[in-house]
Formats: sequence, structure tokens, C-alpha cells
Amino acid sequence: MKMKKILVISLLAVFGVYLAEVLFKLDFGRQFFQQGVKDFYLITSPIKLQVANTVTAIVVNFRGFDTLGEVTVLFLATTAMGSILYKGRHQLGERTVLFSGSRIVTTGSRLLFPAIILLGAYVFIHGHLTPGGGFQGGVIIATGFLLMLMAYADYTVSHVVLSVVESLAGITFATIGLLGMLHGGSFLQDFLPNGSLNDLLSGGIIPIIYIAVGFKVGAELTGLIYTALNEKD
Amino acid sequence: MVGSPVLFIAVPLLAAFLIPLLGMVWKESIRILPGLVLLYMLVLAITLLEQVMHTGTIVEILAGWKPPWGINLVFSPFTGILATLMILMGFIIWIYSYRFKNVDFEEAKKYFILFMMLVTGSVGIVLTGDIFNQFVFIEITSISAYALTAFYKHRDSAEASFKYLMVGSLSSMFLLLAIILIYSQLGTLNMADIASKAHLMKPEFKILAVIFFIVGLGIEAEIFPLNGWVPDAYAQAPGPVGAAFAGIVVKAGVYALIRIIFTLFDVSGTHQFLIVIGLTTMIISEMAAIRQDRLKRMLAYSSLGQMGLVLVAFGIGTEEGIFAAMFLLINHAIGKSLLFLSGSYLVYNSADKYISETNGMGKFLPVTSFLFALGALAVVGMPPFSGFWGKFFMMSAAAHANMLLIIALILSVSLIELVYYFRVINRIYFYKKESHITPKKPTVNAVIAMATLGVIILIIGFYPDLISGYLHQASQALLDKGKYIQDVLSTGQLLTH
Amino acid sequence: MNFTLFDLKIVEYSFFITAILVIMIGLYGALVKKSLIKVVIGLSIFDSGINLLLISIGYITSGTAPIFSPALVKDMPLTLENIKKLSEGMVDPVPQALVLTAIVIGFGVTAVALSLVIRLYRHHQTLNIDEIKNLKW
Amino acid sequence: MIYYLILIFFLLLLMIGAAIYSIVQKDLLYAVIGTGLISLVLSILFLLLQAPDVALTEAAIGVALTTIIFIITIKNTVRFEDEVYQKKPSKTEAK
Repeated sequence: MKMKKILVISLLAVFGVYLAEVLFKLDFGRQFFQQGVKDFYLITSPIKLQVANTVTAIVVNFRGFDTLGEVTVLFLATTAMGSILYKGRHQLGERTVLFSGSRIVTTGSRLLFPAIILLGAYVFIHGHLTPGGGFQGGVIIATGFLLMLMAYADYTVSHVVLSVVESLAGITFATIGLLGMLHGGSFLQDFLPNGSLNDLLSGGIIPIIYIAVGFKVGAELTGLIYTALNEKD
Repeated sequence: MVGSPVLFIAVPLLAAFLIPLLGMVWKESIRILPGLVLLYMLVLAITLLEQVMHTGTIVEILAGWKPPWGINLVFSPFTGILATLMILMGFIIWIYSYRFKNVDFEEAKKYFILFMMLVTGSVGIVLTGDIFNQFVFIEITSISAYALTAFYKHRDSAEASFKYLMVGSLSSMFLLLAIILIYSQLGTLNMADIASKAHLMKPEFKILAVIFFIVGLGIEAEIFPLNGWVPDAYAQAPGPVGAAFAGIVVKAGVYALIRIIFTLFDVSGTHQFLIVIGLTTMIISEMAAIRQDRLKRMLAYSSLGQMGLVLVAFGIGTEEGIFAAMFLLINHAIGKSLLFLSGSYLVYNSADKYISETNGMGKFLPVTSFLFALGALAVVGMPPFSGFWGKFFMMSAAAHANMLLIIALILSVSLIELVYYFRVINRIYFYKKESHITPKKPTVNAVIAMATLGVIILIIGFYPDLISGYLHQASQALLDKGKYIQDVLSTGQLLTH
Repeated sequence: MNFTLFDLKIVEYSFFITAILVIMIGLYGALVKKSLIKVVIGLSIFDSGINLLLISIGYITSGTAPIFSPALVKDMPLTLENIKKLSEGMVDPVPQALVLTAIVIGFGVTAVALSLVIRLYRHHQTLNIDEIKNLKW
Repeated sequence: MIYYLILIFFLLLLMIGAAIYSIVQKDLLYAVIGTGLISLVLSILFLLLQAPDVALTEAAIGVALTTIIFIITIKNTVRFEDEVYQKKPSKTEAK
């Protein structure tokens, strides 16, 4: 037992020193390569796509395929968790982990809930202008539901509604990709007018995809938490 | 235009999102839709493969940006054959498991979604031309694989799955480290772009990145020190999932490893490394396989040994060697899947899946037993079956490369394989059935699926020339690094509107 | 080289050092700890370390966030030169996009891992790795 | 400038400290709060490194969701690393 600990620590130390030695060849705070893809992204995003937030432009437009995969990973995580914790047809629908809140907590949560949902919606609608986007907005919405689930012991979320929202949002994402293919010949290609920089209605398909992603992530994460809470011991 | 490679990813994703909706209205659709999607993918793959063999590599641009900036999919003869093989295996395993979990709708729905995404993720790993996108697909495949491993609710499956998850997520983080090391040096994520700029990397970064890549991808490719999870996962997963691991997921892992070593970096010594690691994997796994007393664990260890053989064949590095490796890969996918599918019926009703519990099944399950024997003979490499050609080409490649030690090792390992497979076949046909076991008749669709695999084995065994033309082109495509780079980087103008 | 506490060099390397240390601590937890929940905690710490490393590799000294906000581009014609000049002072957006994806994927894996932990506890009534050893490790 | 450096050093040390704490701590609930603290510090560091998008994601996912999923798991299983302290009667006995 002691031996294993010492062995692991010494191995880790060797690994860490080697990694550090290699990384210290990089100068922190400087670009290390001559010509990278980032210059193109930084120039094309504001000029051609009219998207102020370059990270959003990369996530949704240049590397939109990654985002489709990422949404799928979350979808699969929810499915996997449901499949792993599933115990049979007749044992659904009862909460096992209960957080019972006092009156202050419940009233406060009820007050905060719409505000949180609104904030989430704001974040994913303005994903191409300000920091944030579909994932962040979706997570914020999920935390809103989490707050309600914690405050009220009998708060329920309909599994059917969640799964419908999730499916529809996913289908929207994939369909937009296929529409781009019909229009311009490549999957997820931008086919809407770009508008002008820092306008709400700009960036082509980015706002639409981010709204779909926001709904999807929100529904998925709410479902994920709900599955975990309903796990029976 | 018949269709483009992106449909291999987009259509199954669309279907996966659609299944929960359709399932509410029409329950049978959750079983039918994945099959239709896989059938569509299969037709598309075969058409595209035919086209690629004549006109050359298809490079698909995504989101309208030319390769260094956007993500691209590469359907070359090499990746095309692997993708077609995976989709074919996926379709056959779908036929086999059509009635899976017939009583429990919720479970069946999850099984089919996860299974379809397992196939899609593997196809994505093979087709993509971008290292970070490959990482995303590896995660899609792994998460489906973790969930499918833990699918049965008996006690050990969760443990096997957790083991798999631990190793898998640690190594995927190493993959992320490798990706960022490359990005910090070259400022690009596109494989072809990296390959063309690889000489600009500082050598220590290159070596560290290659090490991290081997650690990160070795888990899916099941190379020696990283394959401790394999026997448990294969044995604890449902039968069709074990077959899918052997027939689909490993292939994707091997592909990723080969792509890194052959195309991305030319660090000296990686080919020798492949040979050494392949031989180690092969010998240790076959030694372990002969000592197993449980059928599925034995098959899993045997699968590891075969993959070691494939790595050795890739490591020889000549065109002949790669050709042999491709042949072995196809043979392994078909033969080992057949073994897993039929083997899971042979030990269907026994709790511990001991080999001794297959005693005398030849009388009760004649078709299944016959197909199991066929698969075993093909995997061992007996002359009239497909495996023979793989090993034959492999040995002649090794002989031309003056690697006689490899030939000796392959022959001795084949002998070991012969011993343990014949032990099982002997038990099936010449022993008396144990009284407490009641054999389970395979369903019609399972018989169809297994028989298809058996027929493929026979066809390839008697007419190896049917596929060897494709495989020659594929191995040339893998070796011709310059053409890969040129194909990808010269695709398309900057599409704008 | 003399490293004083406020020498800029050591501040810069301190991000890398921290990231590597956090990675090591996480790996240690994942490899050595006996409680399954601790193992998953180790994994998630490892993940955090890698994310920090990625972002600090993309950092450019005194750079701004890669967002062309109205305050940044106000009364400036959007010509190629202006944008180029602005973009030179921006940090690299690509690692940020990658980390965004990596965080979400890491969360998915953690959720699956924890549901497996619950399953294992249900079967074994314990989370100690030494007692959950039906299969050979 | 010096305050900025002190802030950065403080945050980095806090992150390492929280990481060690959550590995060493025997009470899993506290250890999970430690990981939440790591994520919180990490998201402030992302902000300082000019990555507001990532900071927002890390704050929402790392601090809120990961922590809550860990807490739910602990509620469903055991609270202490050495299960000698375990107060919860096991289910088999209860039946």
C-alpha cells in the first residue's frame, strides 16, 4: 500500500517535471507559431460574418460540426445515465433526494426563478454579441430548474416535455445543417443574411443554432439532474 | 450527386434525436429506424466507395470553409473501406439484435440510440480530418460504449464499465494535452495541415505529442499496457455489444493510431515501436487466452491478440504489409463478431459463461455451433477461409521485409490459437451436454445475421481477389502522404456567398 | 536568471506550474484513492488542470478578450486594417472554443461516472475499491 | 500592477490548496465543496486570462452542476471516505 503510493508519486513527479520542462520552452503570453488559423478567424468573423464574439463564430460557424458533436455528447450522457440508473418500468416518478426548504427559501426561489430563466434566455440570444451562448444559457436555465427542485420537495418536471423539447431542438440543429447543404453545398453552411456588426439580428445562422442549443442543453441538463434526483436507493 | 460523406454523421444524428419523439407515437419505430438509417448508410458507403476507387479521394468541406480553417471529412480508399466495414458490421449486428429487450420499451429505446451512436462515432473517427473533431467523436463513441457495457443490470457489468470509464477518460485527457501541444506549436488543428507543417515543430514537443497520442488512442486501439479493461468489458457487455466492440470500435482506435503514426508525424522509430508493441500485445494476450475458462473472456483475449497482429502488420510499413493488415482487419471484424454473436447463444442460459458449459451444444444448436466453428476456423487462419489469406499475405510481407522472427512468432501464436479454439470445438461436438443447462434457440433474425457473416467468410475465403483490388488502392492511399496533404489542402475555393 | 517574487517571468510560468501541479494532484487522486467518489473527484480535478493549461497557452500578454464589442469598435470604420490592428491585441480564440467543448464533454463523462458509482453502491453497499473486486483489475 | 500580481498568486495558490484539500479531506461532502472552489477560482482565472466565454461556462457547469451532481451521488451513497464512520444503515439490514 505504502509502496504503491510512493511509486505513483515518484512516477507523477517524473512526468510532471518532464511536462514542465517541455512547456517552459513556450513563452507565456506570446504566440508561438508564425501563421495559424486564428488570424483568419479574427479577421473573417467581424468583417464577413458580422459576429462580434469571435469565440462564438468559431464554435458555431467555423467549427460548428464540433458543436453538433458536443450536443450529441450531452444527449448521450443523459441517455447513458438514464440507461445505467434504470431499474424497470414500474419504479419511476418518486423523488428520493429531498431538499426541503423553509418558507424564505421557497418564496425566494419562486421570485428568482423567472429572473434566472430570463437571464439564461438573454445569454443564449446574445451569444454572438456578448460572452456566452447556447451552452452557457442552457446551463443557466438548468440551474433555475435545479433551484426549484431544491426548494420544493414536490416540484416535478415532465419527462415527456423535456424529451420533446430536446428532440425538437436537436432536429432543428441538424436540419439547419442540412438546409445549408441544400443551399450552398456544404453542411452547416451559413445561408442567412449576415446583418451588421453588433446588431441583434446578425451573424446568419448563429443565433438560430444557439437558441436551439440553449433549449437543448437546458432540457438535457434538467433531465439529467432530475434523473439523478429520482434515483431510488 | 449521390450524397456526400457528411450524411454518414448527419443522418444518424438526426435519427437519434428523432427516435424519442417517434417512440411516443409508434413503439416499433425505435427498432426499425436505426436499421433503416444503417441500411441507408451502407448503400451510400458502397456507392461512394465505388466512386472513390475510380475518381480518387472525396474531401467534404463543412460549414463552407476550406480545410485549414474549417473541419473536413476525408473519404479516401483507406478510410472509405474502414467506414464501409464498420457500417456493414453495424447493420448486421442490428439485424442480430432486432428483438433485443423485447419486453422493455424504455431499455430498448436507449439500447438502439446508444448502439447507433456507437457506430456513428466510430465512422466519424475514421472519416474526420481534424484532430479535435476526432477527439469529440472518440468521446461520443466512448460514452456510448460505457453505457452499453453497463447495460445488463447484474452486478459485475457496472464494475467493468467503471474500469473502462476510468482508463478511457484519463486517456482522453492525454489526447487533449497532445492536441494543445500541437496547437501551441503550429496554430492549426487540421491533420493535413499539421502533416505539412510537422517539420516546424520543436522535436521535444513532437515526441511528447506522439507519446500522449499513443497513450490517448491506445485505449481504443487496445494496445498492451492499456488493455486491462478489455476482457471485462467484452465479457460483461451484452453479446451484440461485444461483437460491436470487436468489429467496430477497435477498428476506429487502430485507424486513429495509424493515422497519427503514418501521416501526421514522421518521428523515427514509431514503426519499430508498432512492431514491438504489437508483438507484446499478441504474445501476452494469446498466453492469457489459453488459460481462460470463460468463453467470452477467452474470445476477448483472442481479439486482443489479433489486434496485436494487425499492428505488427502495419508496423512492417511496406505496401504489402499494410495490405495484409487491412485483410487481417476485415477478417478479424467479421470472424470475431461471428464468434461473439454465436458464442453468446452457446452460453446463453449459464450464469458464469464457462467454456465447459458449451459441452454437447452441437446436437442442440446445430446451426449456431456450425457457425461458431466456422468463425473459429476463419480467425485461426485455416486454409479455405478468409483468415488464411490474411496470415498468408502477412507472412509474405514479413518475408520480403526480411523479418523472419515475426514469421516464427506468428506461426507459434497461430498454433496457440488453434489449440484453444479446437478445445472449444471439441467440447461442442464431442462432449456430453451438462444436464443443468437448457440451450436457447436463436431467433430467426439472429440466425440470418450470423449466416450472413458466415457466407461473407466463405466468399472472401474462396475469392480473395474480390476485395484485394480495393485493399491495394487503400494501402497505397495510406502510404502516399503527399497526396493526402495535397488532396485535402487543395479542396475547394473559399466558399462565400 | 534571478527569480524574484515579482519578476514577471515567474508570474507567467506560475500558470503553467499551477496547471501541472493541479493535473498531478488530480492524477494522484484518481490512481491512489480507494473511494470511488474520490476517484471521480480526482478525474474532475485533472480536467480543471488541463482546461487551465489550454487557456493559458492561448493567452497573449496584455491582450483583450476576442470580442469586437461596441466599445472597442466605436466610431472606427470596419476596414481590414482596423480589424487587423485590433485583432493583434487579442488573445487566441481557438483554445477558448476548444475548452468550451472540453468542459461540456468533461461534465458529461463525470455524470456517467457518478451514475456508475451509484449503481456500484447499489450492488455492493460500499464504495471501497478493494471490496469491489469481482473482476480482476 | 503589484496588486494584480498578488491577486493572481493568491488565486493560483488557492486553487492548488483547494485541489489538495479535496483529495485529502475524508468527508466527501467537504471534498466536493473543495472541487466547487477549484472551479470557482478557475473561472475567475479564465476571466483574468481574457476568456469570458469559458469563465461563464466554467462558473455554470463546474461550480453549480458538477457540484450538485456530486452531492446527489453522496446523498445516495456514503458520506465518508473511510466507511467506518458510516451512519446510514445499509438497505439489506433495513429489509
